[in-house]
Amino acid sequence: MVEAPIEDKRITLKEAAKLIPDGAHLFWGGFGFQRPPMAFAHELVRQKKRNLTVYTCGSEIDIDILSGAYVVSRFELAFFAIEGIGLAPNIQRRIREGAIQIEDYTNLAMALRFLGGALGVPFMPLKSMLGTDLIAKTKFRPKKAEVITCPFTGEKVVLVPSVRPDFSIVHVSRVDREGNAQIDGIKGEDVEGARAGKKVIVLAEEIVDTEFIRSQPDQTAIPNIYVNYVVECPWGAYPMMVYNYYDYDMEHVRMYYQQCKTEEGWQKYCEEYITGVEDHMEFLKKIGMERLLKLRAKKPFPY
Amino acid sequence: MVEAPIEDKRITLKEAAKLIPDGAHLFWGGFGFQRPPMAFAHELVRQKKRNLTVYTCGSEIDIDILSGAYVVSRFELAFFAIEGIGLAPNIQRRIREGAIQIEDYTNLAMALRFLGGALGVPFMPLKSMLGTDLIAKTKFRPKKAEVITCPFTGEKVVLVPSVRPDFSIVHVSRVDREGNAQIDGIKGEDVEGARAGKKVIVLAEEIVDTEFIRSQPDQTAIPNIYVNYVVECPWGAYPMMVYNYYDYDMEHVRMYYQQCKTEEGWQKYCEEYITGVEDHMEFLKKIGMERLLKLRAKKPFPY
Amino acid sequence: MDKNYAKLGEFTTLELMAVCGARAIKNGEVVFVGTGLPMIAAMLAKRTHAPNAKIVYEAGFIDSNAIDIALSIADSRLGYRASAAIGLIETLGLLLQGGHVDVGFVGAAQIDEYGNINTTYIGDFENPTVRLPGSGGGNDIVSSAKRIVIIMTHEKRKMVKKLDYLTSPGFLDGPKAREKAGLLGGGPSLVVTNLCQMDFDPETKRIRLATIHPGVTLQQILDNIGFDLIVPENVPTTEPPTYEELVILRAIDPHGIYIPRQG
Amino acid sequence: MDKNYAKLGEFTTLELMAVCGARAIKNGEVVFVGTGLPMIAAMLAKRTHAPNAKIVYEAGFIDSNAIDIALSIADSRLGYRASAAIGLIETLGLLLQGGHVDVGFVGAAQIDEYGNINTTYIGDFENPTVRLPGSGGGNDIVSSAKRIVIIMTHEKRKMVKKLDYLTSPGFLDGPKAREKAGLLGGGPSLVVTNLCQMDFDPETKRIRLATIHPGVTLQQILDNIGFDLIVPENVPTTEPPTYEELVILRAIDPHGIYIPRQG
Repeated sequence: MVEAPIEDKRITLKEAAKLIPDGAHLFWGGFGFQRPPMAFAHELVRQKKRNLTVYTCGSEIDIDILSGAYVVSRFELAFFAIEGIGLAPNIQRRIREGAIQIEDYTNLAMALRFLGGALGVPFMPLKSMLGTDLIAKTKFRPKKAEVITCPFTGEKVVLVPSVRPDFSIVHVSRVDREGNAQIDGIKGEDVEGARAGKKVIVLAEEIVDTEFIRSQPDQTAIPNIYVNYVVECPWGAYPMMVYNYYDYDMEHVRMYYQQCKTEEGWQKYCEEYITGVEDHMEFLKKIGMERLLKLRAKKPFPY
Repeated sequence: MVEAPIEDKRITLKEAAKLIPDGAHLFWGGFGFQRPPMAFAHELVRQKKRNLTVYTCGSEIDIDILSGAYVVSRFELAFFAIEGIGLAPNIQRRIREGAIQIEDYTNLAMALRFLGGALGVPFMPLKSMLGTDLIAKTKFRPKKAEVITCPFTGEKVVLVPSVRPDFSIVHVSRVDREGNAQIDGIKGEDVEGARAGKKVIVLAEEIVDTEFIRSQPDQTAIPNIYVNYVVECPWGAYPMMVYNYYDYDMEHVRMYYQQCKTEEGWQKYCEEYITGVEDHMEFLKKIGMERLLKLRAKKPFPY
Repeated sequence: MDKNYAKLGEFTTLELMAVCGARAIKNGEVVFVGTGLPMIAAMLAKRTHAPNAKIVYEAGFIDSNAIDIALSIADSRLGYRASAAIGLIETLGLLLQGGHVDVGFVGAAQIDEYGNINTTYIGDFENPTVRLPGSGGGNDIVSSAKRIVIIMTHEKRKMVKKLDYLTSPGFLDGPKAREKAGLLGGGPSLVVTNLCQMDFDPETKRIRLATIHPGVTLQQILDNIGFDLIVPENVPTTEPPTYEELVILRAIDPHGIYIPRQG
Repeated sequence: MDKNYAKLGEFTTLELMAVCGARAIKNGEVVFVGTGLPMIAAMLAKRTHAPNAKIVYEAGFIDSNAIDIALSIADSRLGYRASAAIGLIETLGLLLQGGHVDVGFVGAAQIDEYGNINTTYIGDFENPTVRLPGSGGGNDIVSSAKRIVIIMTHEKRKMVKKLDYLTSPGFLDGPKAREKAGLLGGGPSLVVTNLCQMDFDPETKRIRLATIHPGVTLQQILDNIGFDLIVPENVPTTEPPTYEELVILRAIDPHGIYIPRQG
């Protein structure tokens, strides 16, 4: 009788980013301030990736950084801003320069597009977007959405095209070496998005033993079958938050927002915190242990 | 400042069954041997309900009992049998008598029909059923499924009509008085089915304090907003199983199967275990505490 | 019951707006809100007249009982004593589009006289002056909630005859237009601004003055609006906050994150 | 490697069928199975040549490592050391229709020469002799898995020229028919019976004899089939179980629930 060797899908953050070719299409996980793949965004900037297309519901500093550094040229999304503070500063400038195009959907439409891709069907139906410019106006998709008459009820239904990006990038609570991932708290659209990608890279706050996962299989949010690569990436969403792990660093977020209002400010931020540091660990050292430890979630609160 | 009074949605099994009028349409939860609403089936038989339409993926003794007692006249489903043993004996007879009609779908089609109903859209797309009699032949639905050409890819896609039954009946692991339900182990199609019903009755192995639920909100499978009634119903799936609670009683299941091969045998079973006992508690007493306690799950196994 | 109303000068305009929002929520209702003033309004409602209101945040928090102010709709703070923490398809799809949401709160960069909303572009679609955040879940909420409360500042450039971009559907071009378009929800029912409250004429579906905030004149309202507002004969003054409401409100946001303390 | 094959009489036909099923699974593959023989076959594969095969059961158990025999596809036993326990849309929708399943195992009450399957009615659709269990997830599996293994008993009334009802799509009416119908999966690749193994001719998509079980004659096979079987010139004998396979197989089902002990 044969014991199954545990598959080891672990690679480094650098190796993970190297997998993404220029021009690739990515599902980008996290929602709002929760679990954005921030460290992965930094590494894509360090490796000077270009011309990516990013699919997401609503994202914030993470995609603003990708925009500022000219990593992404197209977005299909529903929302971007720095919530509670203001408009995302780099995206504004890059749109004015013509360096970025955005195809607008709603959050539900995007989440369903990921579900449709994951389900292997070419579209999903929904009842949003009807009667609005979200259907009437398109930027670059030849067919952005179709309104059809339901063959059963006669009512109008919108079909939105499914998405199967080249890679799905998600940042989770914990994962084992085989790629079985748990996500604490809200899942946003990561459950669907992680299943939509042709290849899936899971970044996690911590790597846990596979027996821990297998002792509670109903806690698995993303099973190993979908996952190609696993990256251990503690504090990988900083300065944003991870449920049960750490809070956001509003001081850093506000500093980012203020400084990036000008191109020079953004260049300075990028040099100081991204391109000027060797890797994610050096970034964390720059932020400083004291600051990070203060942000740890205070049980029983998840923040 | 006002403290929110906890809403109390608890009713008895008898009261819950009384809510179902003759001719009602039900989503029927559980899958295979896992968490069927068996006690609810018994009570529907005791109350002599008639002419119900039941929507489910795959069910077993529970719907065979509903068929034997002439409670259900129409099913829309994918599978019925007593797995590992044989064909469901009562359903066979009732079909031959013309007392029951079945509209056939696949398990995925039924699960998606519940998801569609829950999502408020009139259909869902899928890639099963193509080229087969599941599309070509219908029993009673004027429009069972439609094959369309995808406006984005040109490929063929099947649309199946969504289901919004009058009631959804689900048996879960635990629930609080407000209706927040947790389900251990597999969920089958209960997550979608519980959200599809116009009214939802949740039966549970145990009622827990709402603070227990609210201390771990990411464990909630069915939030209170969807739920209208809550019924405490320990051993409510016996002789089938509930993950982490108890195993099936194969001796009883085999006895049922053997005895119900004849109409007389079924009538005897029905009288002895269902109509001849006052309620679920009397049924459990008839089975006997010794027998039940032996079936309890042996931790760390969920069975 | 005699209400103990605060006097002009004892509350800020933002406080009044939050109180107006809270009063639009009935007890037991399912309320879909975002961060900012709507969150404060919903928290206030739950702590006053609507303790059994259920607050839903689109990131996945359902029946939230947050005790700390959140900066993001996905903020872990919103998970405190929630019924459930799931995801976007749950909240925007199953709960909202599934027909369970009574009232949704949204903001607007522009609205027109039918309550249509723009949160996407200012200026030309091809060469916009400002690119706004986009729909997010806004279009989903306005499409499918039974009624909608819009909270925004009252400015001529924001209340326009023609939107630069129609992000979320009010009554579109008038009566029956929502039904014809296939929309599920009831459409906008209330607009709360810093000057007044407005509702919608049931016949024409056009926006109509409902109450004027204490200390504000009709002329101020008309001077700051870019479309023809329906003005009924007798427009009452907006019911001011009670002292109780103010005390609770200030306890909700003690650091003045969304409602800065009066200067 | 020299294989240590068991001799005729040392194994039962059901044991041979389980071994044939196991050998159809490659290491690392995602395998969709039901209860009964396919479950035993998949468990045997995992304990012999395919330790990293991932067994999926449609009720929601993914990458199961069950150590006890399950009677239901939703049996809690299947949750033992699984990667995940979720639900039907996960397994049949996201995993299977999503394109992640390499091989699916199904049974059949009837098949025709193109590998089309009936598990719904015997007799007339309006007045059937027997109402079978129906598709369950069978049609979903046969529609979308990359390849399909059918396990069934070899009887004339089961291998028919025309099905009473077409539940699950083989190659429909021949080459390119699956593609024309819009189906995603690769279709049937192997039929394991108590007499032989059959595969499908790549040109005509018709069923073809592949191997004959030890002790069985070609005539027996032809006598028990209701359609024209393609018989190649040299048909090898089915590779018998090894002693190692038999020992492991008997340990998997020690009480003979699905594979009764030799009488």
